[in-house]
Amino acid sequence: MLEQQLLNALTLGSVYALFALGFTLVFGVLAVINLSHGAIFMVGSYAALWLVSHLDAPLWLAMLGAMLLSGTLGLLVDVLILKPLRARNAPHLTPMIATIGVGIMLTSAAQGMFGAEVLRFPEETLPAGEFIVGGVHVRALEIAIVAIAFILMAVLFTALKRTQLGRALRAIAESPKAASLLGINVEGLFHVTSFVAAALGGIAGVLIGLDFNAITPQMGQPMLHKGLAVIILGGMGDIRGALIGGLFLGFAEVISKAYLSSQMGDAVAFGLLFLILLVRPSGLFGRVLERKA
Amino acid sequence: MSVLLRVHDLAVSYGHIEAVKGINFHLNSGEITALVGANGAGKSTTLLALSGLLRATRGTIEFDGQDISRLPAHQIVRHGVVQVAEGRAILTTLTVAENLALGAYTRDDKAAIAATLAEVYEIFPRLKDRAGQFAGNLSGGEQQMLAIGRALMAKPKLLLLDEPSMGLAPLMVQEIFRTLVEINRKGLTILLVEQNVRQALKIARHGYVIETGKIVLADSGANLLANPEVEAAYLGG
Amino acid sequence: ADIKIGIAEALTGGAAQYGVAIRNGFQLAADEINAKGGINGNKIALVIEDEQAKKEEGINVFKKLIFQDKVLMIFGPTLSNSFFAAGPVANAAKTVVFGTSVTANGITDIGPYTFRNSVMESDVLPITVATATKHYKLQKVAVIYGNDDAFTKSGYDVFKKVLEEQKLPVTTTETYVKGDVDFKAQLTKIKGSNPDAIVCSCLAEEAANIMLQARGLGIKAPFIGGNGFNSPKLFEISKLAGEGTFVGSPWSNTNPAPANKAFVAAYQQKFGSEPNQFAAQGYDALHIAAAALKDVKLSGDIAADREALKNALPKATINGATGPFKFRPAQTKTGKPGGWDADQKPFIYIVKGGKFTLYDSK
Amino acid sequence: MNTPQTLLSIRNVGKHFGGLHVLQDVSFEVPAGGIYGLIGPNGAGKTTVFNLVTGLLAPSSGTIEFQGESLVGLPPHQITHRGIARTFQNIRIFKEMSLLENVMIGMHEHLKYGAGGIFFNSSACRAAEKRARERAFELLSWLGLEHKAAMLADNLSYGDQRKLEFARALATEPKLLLLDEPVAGMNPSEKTLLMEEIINIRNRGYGVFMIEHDMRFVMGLCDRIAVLNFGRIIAEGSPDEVRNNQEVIEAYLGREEEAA
Amino acid sequence: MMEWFNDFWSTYSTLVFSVGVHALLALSIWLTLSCGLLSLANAAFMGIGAYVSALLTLQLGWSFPLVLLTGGIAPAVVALLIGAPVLRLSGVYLAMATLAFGEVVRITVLNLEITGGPEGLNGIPLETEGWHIAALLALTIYGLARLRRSKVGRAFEAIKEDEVAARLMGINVDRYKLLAFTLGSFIAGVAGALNAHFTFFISPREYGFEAAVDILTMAVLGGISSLIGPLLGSSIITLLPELLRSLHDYRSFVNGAVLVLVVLFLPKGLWDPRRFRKWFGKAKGAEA
Ligand SMILES: Nc1ncnc2c1ncn2[C@@H]1O[C@H](COP(=O)(O)OP(=O)(O)OP(=O)(O)O)[C@@H](O)[C@H]1O
Ligand SMILES: Nc1ncnc2c1ncn2[C@@H]1O[C@H](COP(=O)(O)OP(=O)(O)OP(=O)(O)O)[C@@H](O)[C@H]1O
Ligand SMILES: CC(C)C[C@H](N)C(=O)O
Ligand SMILES: [Mg+2]
Ligand SMILES: [Mg+2]
Repeated sequence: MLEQQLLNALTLGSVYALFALGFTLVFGVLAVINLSHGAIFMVGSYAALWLVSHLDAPLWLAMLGAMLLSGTLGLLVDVLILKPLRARNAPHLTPMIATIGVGIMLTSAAQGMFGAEVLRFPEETLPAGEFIVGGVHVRALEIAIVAIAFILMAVLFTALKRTQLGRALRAIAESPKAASLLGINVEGLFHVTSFVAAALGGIAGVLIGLDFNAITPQMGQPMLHKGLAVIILGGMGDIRGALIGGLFLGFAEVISKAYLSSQMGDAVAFGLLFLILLVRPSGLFGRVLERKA
Repeated sequence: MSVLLRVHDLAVSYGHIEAVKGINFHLNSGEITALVGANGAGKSTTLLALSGLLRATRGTIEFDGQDISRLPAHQIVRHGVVQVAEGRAILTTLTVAENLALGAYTRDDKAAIAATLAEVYEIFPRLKDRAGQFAGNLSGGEQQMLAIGRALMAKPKLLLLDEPSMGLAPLMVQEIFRTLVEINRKGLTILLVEQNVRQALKIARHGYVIETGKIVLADSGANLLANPEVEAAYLGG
Repeated sequence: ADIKIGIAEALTGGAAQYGVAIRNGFQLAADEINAKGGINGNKIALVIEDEQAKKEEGINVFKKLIFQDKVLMIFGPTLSNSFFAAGPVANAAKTVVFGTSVTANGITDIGPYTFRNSVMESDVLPITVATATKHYKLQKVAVIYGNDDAFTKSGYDVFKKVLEEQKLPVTTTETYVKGDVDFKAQLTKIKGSNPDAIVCSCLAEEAANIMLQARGLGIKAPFIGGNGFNSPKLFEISKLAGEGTFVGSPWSNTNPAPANKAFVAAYQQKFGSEPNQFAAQGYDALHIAAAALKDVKLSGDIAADREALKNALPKATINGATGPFKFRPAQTKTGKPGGWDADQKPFIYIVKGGKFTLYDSK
Repeated sequence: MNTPQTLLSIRNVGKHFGGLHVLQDVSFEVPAGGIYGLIGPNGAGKTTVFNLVTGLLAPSSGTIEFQGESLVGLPPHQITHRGIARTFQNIRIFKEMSLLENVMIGMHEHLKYGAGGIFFNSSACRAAEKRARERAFELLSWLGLEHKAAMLADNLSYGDQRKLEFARALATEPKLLLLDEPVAGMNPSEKTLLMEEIINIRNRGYGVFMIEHDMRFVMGLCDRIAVLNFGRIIAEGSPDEVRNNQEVIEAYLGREEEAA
Repeated sequence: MMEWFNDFWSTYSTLVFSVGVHALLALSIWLTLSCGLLSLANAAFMGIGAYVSALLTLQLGWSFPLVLLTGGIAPAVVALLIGAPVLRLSGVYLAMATLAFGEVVRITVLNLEITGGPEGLNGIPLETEGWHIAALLALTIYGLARLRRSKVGRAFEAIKEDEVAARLMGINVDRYKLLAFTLGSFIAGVAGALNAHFTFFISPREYGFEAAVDILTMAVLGGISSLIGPLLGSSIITLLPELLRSLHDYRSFVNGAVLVLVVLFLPKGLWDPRRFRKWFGKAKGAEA
């Protein structure tokens, strides 16, 4: 059973990581805890579902559409709400509150359009295929999720680590003013980041919607909570952190469910997070500046 | 001598306090110009307006024949106007090398960038020693070197310096002024805001004296240096 | 005059998928009753409010309905949690409060003005489990339930007692919490314990996934479900995964009784979707109230009318979408006078070909 | 070894960050009632010395004593309570507070009233607050900032921010005042003014220990000067001794400065 | 007229009570925020207060004042215990650690026998009266207003702006942080106790992540530069859904939209003294 549980942990961890990816990107660059990320994730799910069931779109096209729609939403949130807030020198918690409002709007709009009941992807859209390797049951969808999580992470990581763009984003994250003095188009990069992050949220919504099989207007809410834990654990804005944090949470949960008690899954996960923060106050990958004065 | 930058009737306010009250001045291409004045006179405010971080409430800023007073900061940098800001604006969570690399954000010729980097390291060997360290952990003077070095990385047409000698050791101050003269000789136009008025006026072709938001004196550097009023107010007798 | 009846259901928020269906049931019933000329000539006017499945909101809505809209009685709220908060308000104001979906123990302990037509799990599960045990010759079962929800937890408590009484050993008991995206850890453990069946006290959204993921892990054991499984949609989608599942319910869409057929058809026509048990119970509940109101002379004095309704309601019986219905007095723990619970015999269904089929025990 | 005249004594202090040795075997003594200077090239470790003395960093080795008592291991606020105050090289005033409040923060420890006093607005509490406000005004006017007392500190120009930081440090009523480049960013006439203030402070019996790159200022003010280079003390003595030390000239002063 | 009032009060008393309790909660988080601490443990503290007080009422039949007091003390003791390690964290990391703590509390309550697990505690007698809430709220406001104007308030503000500089001004930063945290937890606990005794029922679900975020929203929406902000914010957040009730299906959409618009046009919160001042001076020029 151990092998199966490890696989379970890997998938769950990847699911968390996938969600956290866009979340941490916005956090890292815009320094905003975007609490509408859960709702944007949900929109991704519904968008793909609609494309599949109303337009008979193939899954890959539906994914693309979902990314486009949620990305656009993210961009709109940035242009219409976050940008004016930046221009007005809003205190740092204000944008977060605005995104709560956005989340509420999107959730109730989704309920208005699709109803409150649980929806599912038609069975034939699910990537078929199931293997048994050494007693371990593996579904194609799970492989897809793990693979996509790792690939996206790797792409994003190298894009940000090795390039001028990555440095620019980190510069913006620290000080938009200083960055603009270097010729960095701060607003432009904020927009791009918002789009990409939301699009990542959208694709996460599709994949998890496929896997979890229960699409509801509220589906983003619990993910938000876990996602927040993941990005903090990983260290804010750190792409690697999102993956490691996600996997960590996944493993902590699965292992404690499997070997302690399933009652304790979340308690163990959050208890560990709590303890880790006490030991590493900036998360696993958070960078610490020592200089005091 | 052509005019590189012409400022006409520039006014800047913080809320309803007008810190710069309609000033006129110009910078000749290839020259060092000094802007001096007491604390709170409006020097930094002027520079911030030039680089687009503050919006002018009135007036125009013409750079190379083009009005840049409405452009966002990052586009002004692309025009070649680069500022070393007061308080340095270094990126503390990035390493020294990363800060320098970002200085060249608007350029893309890799070889040329590497050459500039070598030059900067030559001027400030200390930065090379500390290349991998978080900029936030640098000493005050090292941060100042980084700020200047980073501005040079952009290969600017016009360099705006806000108190570059602040926090530098005497030897280093001499070094900085020597460097400024040198890069100016290679054709770079410089606007220098300094509290080290004597040194600044020594190397400046022209100088402006600003008091409570207004320009009260404009003359050649040498004349200002000899001016008894300036002597009394800024050179400390 | 119109008879004002308050409906307080969760129309938005986490329980909206139930609340909306329940509201639909009420609207359907009200339309039917009014189309037939109302009750003794009085039309029913529903005052519908959203209680968002939040307890304060439940209380606020109840107070608004009672004191401002001056409704004769209130149906709702959707979840037991909200009922525990809002119920006492109505009871104290001497106004009938009638739950149609609340199955937790102790709901009708609140007082003599509390009613429900939702059948308690303790009335359903013993029969479900016994039937399944016999059918599958079960030796041992595993249990999984949601442990952060009043309804799934109290369902589990009943299951636990029933399994003890029927001497069916439990291989392992697993839990999950609302919003969990993945049950494979628990299911893997269950698989390792090798049960003959899996007993599941879950809400519909998790149930489907639990079944699907169980099959994904190669678990062959059938499921035994509680109240939360009573959604035909669930099995449509989980198709073969849910095959062989046993559920007990006062209602099924395939129940051929004419009252039910008429209900299902009318619902589908009006809302363009299939009804579920919760809609059926809402629909029946209004008919039960209507039956009681036939015998009540409305005086126009709201306090007197509310009292009269409270006295008439326990005697009401109907034969509705959920079959024959009558009330029975609640057995309160304290011995104080309580309200009224449903006295209804559940049907046992087995899922075949993705559909509920009435179980035939021969 | 500890003569009563020694206020602060630093002995064999070393400090490293990972493999980077910033201070090595640094020893010197700051006498009471004088002005002591610490100079040296950028990155020599001067600010680090201040950080060690004020408890923001812990020394890797060596001892630091103030009035004969060890400071090592004490939290910063207790070091302040013992009578050491400082200003920062990168100004750190409370920007969202008024100038007056900034200075009153410095008096925190000297406001003696408790929870009851706060809640019931006792006369003791009112009186203490009033006295503190007056004293704060006094300090502000000393530095020529009294007319800006109600302004937010953020709106001050750089030079004024330095002065405010100065007033705030004095408000803690220190026995020893550590100044990290107090005149950086000031023009010569302001420097002259500040020089007078510092002499004033010294005359009132405070000890002053400062880091400064302005040689006219340092040489004109300090009784004794220590010179740090690459984390080591390379010279210590009177301004004249230091000024003429060949090593100091090469590492720090340069030759032109002599002429300037 | 009298009858109208009676009806009004019968209908809306709970709402008014909720405004008061939410105001207390908003003030409790304001207190920590005023010290620069983004602590989201207040929902959990409220829950501890609610459970402890409800259990004392139900099981031991303690008198209400005593129950309220204990409802505040219990979370304060917990805050004291976790304060020292937790308060070394800053910013979002503190937020997350406190959220995680809240989660652990919630799950513990969920799995305890005595708390009724997920089914919560029901049948809690109605003890809270309007004047209780009014009096405690008034006392809290008064106390916090005094605190703000004292050296303690100044110390909080200094810590919020620059912890290192505050330390060097002789302020025992750790102690003051702990004070803010503990006092905040006390207020939140009392709020929880009050709430438990007019809603008949409590369950673990009410004290989770969403509640924590709600409390923060109230304070930030109102503006945290003064005490009035949290009061305004909690009133709006509590009353808005009621005011929008007639919109039915569009209610929560509009609710969300209002939240966005308020924040957009009043980014520093509803109550922003500096904005008021600006309205009277002429505003010209802006930072780019
Ligand atoms: N952010 C601000 N808000 C309000 N007023 C400001 C702000 N920044 C500067 N000021 C005011 O504007 C005036 C000019 O300030 P500025 O910083 O330009 O002076 P400066 O000449 O650079 O002085 P210094 O030599 O001290 O750096 C000063 O009176 C100052 O108080
Ligand atoms: N936390 C740290 N981590 C790594 N290096 C550090 C740290 N703090 C300081 N340093 C290094 O220690 C050296 C000494 O720094 P310090 O600030 O004491 O210099 P300083 O003498 O005050 O210089 P300046 O005159 O430029 O202010 C510098 O080279 C700096 O880069
Ligand atoms: C809608 C239903 C799932 C509600 C559930 N029976 C309860 O009592 O809470
Ligand atoms: Mg300046
Ligand atoms: Mg220094």
